[in-house]
Amino acid sequence: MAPVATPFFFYLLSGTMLIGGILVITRKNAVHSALALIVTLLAQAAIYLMLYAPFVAGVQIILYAGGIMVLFLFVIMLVSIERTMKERQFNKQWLVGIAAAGALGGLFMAVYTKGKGIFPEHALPTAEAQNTQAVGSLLYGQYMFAFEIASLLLLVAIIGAVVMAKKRI
Amino acid sequence: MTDPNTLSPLDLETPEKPFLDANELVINMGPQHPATHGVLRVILRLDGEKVLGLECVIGYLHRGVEKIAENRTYTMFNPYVDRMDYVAAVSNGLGYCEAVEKLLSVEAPPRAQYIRVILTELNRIASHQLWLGTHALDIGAITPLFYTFRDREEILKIFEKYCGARLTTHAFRIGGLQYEAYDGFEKDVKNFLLFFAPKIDEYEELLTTNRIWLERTKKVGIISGKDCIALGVTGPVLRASGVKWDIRKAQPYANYKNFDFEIPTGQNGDTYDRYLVRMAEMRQSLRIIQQAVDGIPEGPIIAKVPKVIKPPVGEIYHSIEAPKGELGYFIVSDGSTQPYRVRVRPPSFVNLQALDVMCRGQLVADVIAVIGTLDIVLGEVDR
Amino acid sequence: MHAFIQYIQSYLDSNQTPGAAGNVFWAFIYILLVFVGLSVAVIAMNWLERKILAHMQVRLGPMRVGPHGLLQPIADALKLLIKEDIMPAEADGFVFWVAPFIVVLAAFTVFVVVPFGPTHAITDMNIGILFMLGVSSLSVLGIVMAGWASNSHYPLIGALRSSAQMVSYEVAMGLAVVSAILMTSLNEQGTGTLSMIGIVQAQQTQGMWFIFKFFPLGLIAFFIFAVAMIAETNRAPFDLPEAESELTAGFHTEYSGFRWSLFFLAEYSAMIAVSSIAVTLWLGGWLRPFPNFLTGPTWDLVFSLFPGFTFLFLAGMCFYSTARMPKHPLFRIQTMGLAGFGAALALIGLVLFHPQVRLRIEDIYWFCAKVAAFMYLYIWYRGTFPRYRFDQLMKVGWKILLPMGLGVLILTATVGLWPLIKQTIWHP
Amino acid sequence: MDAMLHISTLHYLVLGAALFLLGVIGVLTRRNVVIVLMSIELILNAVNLNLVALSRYWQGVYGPNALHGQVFAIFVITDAAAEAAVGLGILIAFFRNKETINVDEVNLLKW
Repeated sequence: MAPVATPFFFYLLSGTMLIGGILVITRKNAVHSALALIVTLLAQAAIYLMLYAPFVAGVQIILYAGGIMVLFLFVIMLVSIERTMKERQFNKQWLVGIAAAGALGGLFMAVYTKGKGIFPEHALPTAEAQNTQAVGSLLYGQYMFAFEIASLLLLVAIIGAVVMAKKRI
Repeated sequence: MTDPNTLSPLDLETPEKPFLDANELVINMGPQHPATHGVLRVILRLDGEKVLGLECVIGYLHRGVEKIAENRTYTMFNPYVDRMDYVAAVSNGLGYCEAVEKLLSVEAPPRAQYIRVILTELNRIASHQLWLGTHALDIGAITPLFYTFRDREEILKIFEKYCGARLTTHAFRIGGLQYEAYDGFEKDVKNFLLFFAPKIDEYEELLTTNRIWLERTKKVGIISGKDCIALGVTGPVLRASGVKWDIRKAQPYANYKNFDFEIPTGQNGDTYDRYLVRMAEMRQSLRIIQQAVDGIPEGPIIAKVPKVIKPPVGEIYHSIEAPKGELGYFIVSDGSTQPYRVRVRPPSFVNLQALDVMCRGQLVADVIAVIGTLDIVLGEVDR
Repeated sequence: MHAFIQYIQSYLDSNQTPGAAGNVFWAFIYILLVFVGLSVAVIAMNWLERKILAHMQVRLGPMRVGPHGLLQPIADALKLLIKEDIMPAEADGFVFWVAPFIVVLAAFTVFVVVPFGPTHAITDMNIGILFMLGVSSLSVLGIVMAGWASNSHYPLIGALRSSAQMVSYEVAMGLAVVSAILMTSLNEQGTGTLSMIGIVQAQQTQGMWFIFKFFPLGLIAFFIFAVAMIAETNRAPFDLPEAESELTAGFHTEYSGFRWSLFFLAEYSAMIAVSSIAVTLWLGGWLRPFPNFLTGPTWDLVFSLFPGFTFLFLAGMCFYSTARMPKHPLFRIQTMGLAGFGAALALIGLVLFHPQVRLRIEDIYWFCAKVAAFMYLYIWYRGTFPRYRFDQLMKVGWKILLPMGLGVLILTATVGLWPLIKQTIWHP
Repeated sequence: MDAMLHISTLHYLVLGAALFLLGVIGVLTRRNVVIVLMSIELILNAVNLNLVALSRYWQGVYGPNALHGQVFAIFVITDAAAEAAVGLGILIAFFRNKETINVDEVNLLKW
């Protein structure tokens, strides 16, 4: 399957992602932020598809957009946001924060302009038919131990979340 | 009841500290709500879905029935009682007529009493059918509603043939009956008995052993017999809590002592037991009707009652077992043609008191089930 | 021009889905067909649900608009479209506006990968089933937003219930799906597939619908999915989010008119979507019954005649009803309409007997017939069951379906690998 | 112009860096804990984008099965789920005690 209009979709999706990201950090209303983040995540899933990583894209949609964001929305509804919306949105050290981020951005720019030639282009395989199977054999083969540790992490997270959110233990 | 506008649901005592204090919900269920059976308003205080307490606000259907009675003659007031519990109008009429008869010291002739029993028991079945349909609908089962309405129609047809009205029948007169039973009345009733016995099985097939129905009704809205007596709760609700109290047996009226029937009782006092008790009551009503229709005596249908009813000075309290519980009439006569005071003890109103006790600590969905199981009629609560 | 026609024709000769062939024109046509088909199905479903439910409940259902109420859904749709669009004053305008569209988009997008036949799908994705589950789970977002944006208690409770319910049942649903996907890997290469078409083809090569595979494991997994999918679509007996007697209408209490109809549309297309997942995973998708027992040209012919006979049967029912219509002049137009409808159905049925059409339509017919059976089940449940309470619903999801799903998954893996396990244990 | 029309690995890396910066700004400047957590999700997503893009790059070098970056991205998503669950749990506990969700009011080690 030949890719269709790659640059167009890349710029469309990255534009969506960046606008979404800006909205996430600027909106007063947390629900609007969450909405913007969902758009960003979905655009990113599409970018994964462009990178021939359909399984990661699927996981992104199911876990991020369908799971984590629902959790976020749930919590936003539980805590009342009316009061928070009327208050100051940015903390006192926002100037320092932006300066630090700007410095980091400058560093990135320097690195990327200097290291532009470090990724020579290769003829990229376009086959994605076996992507899921390949990811699966890596996950359950080479990365078996990491996979088990991830499941342990999730177990710890479940217990932690329950302990934190429970009234009395 | 205090002024509803000054009523704060937050005044209710809190059983325990809620999960998220700031997000404790106060919900107004009703007066426009599909499951409050009319215009009952319930102020719910919720912790998530758990009910911390509730307060009933009533009076949205108040028509001043008792006050109207003071400005009408005894005969003129008779149709008004039908409008209280409009799904069991015959029972209301029976209670009123018997109370006035007691005041007048007359007794309806046996034939009238037999026909009264038949009609009252038919009406009890109709009332329970309506209860079953709406109760099941509240819990989510749509279909029983239509089945019960289909079968209730047969009862209403008999009423219509007998007195011309289907709902607010005004079937009885003080001293007996106004109309002789029409030709074929007995046949119609017998046909109904044959028709209806298998229908109860049909309802039970849909619900009694249904897993979801069991989960929704068992251990929901439990009330103990002691609490019932303390709150004055009567009728099937009381009997489901294990108290064998039925005025038809305890203080027999209208010839009920001549009929052989049982008082179905439950043990747990939960919604499921109340369901079973009412289903059993329908079967018992069928038994009573069978005996009554087999033994209708010949004779007059109305006792000798003067044209203008002027009871002697005095007061009387007479209660009957309406489908929903004890329906009592307290009538004070000053010797004139109009009662000095009529006070109705409506079963729905008294039973509604138990709602708070039954709902504490349950979930929102259970409130619906409990309102349904109490079988209240707002016309009777507010009068 | 000629090149364009060739471009169009080149697809007809190929044996691929338009997505796989990269043919934008046919992909567009397929999308249009699926969209129109889905809308028609939702309208038909609306009418059928009301009629079937009515007949279960000893009543007639819609009878006035058109013969036997056939035009009722259209009348309803018109009414909803021209109804005033009310937005609560304190609602969050943008979120309130966008929520129904998210739900509808999520419900419609999943049909991109639904395989109506080996080539009759818009596209075939490598991650087909993952995509379907993922995108259909996005509708939760729309529901939560709708409930929150209405700024009212009943919708909020409805939305919270709904999101908790859908997220919980997705877990059990996913486990059931995984156990079906494990079954696809029982071939020489030992690699399974997530592609919807691949799953059906695996059932074809293994000669068995997955519902009967490793009996009763496939059946249990199917049962778990069948329960979870009812909960996912918020239908009776799991319709708590919209429990009418408790929460008036749940998350869409404040919606009216066109926006409400979007939720309605989304609900029914989601029902069709999850049913198609179930059909694809366990009931052999587009495969006709007994593809391996009743083989040979005779049986092929017999089964390919089914679509035509179905339509002729429906037409016959229409004619029977026409004959039973009242003979009063007032009913003349209705009688003629019903007869015309029957004639149209009969015409379609006759067209479906044409060999060219017959062979192309057969896969779609069997797929739709299986989905239709699920739709009937949905209606049947609604007519039979009371509603679960919220905590009971959660109990069913987490304490019954989830352990069952895990158990089935482990057992399926064990049974599937049994030859290997036996080899390692007894013949090391 | 040619660089604009040909999408190379570097394009994805720059996009990832931009998202990362947005996330950093969000974390450093916002008061609302929910939005801070969302910004952390943005950062994790930027990382994921880099991982997947570089995985694509190495596919060109080592063949189509060099998917280690994608596998790592899946681990990161898992981690994000765990982080969101615990973070929001802490948020709920915090909100229950202080009735605020502003991060600069979390200035006590115990209460």
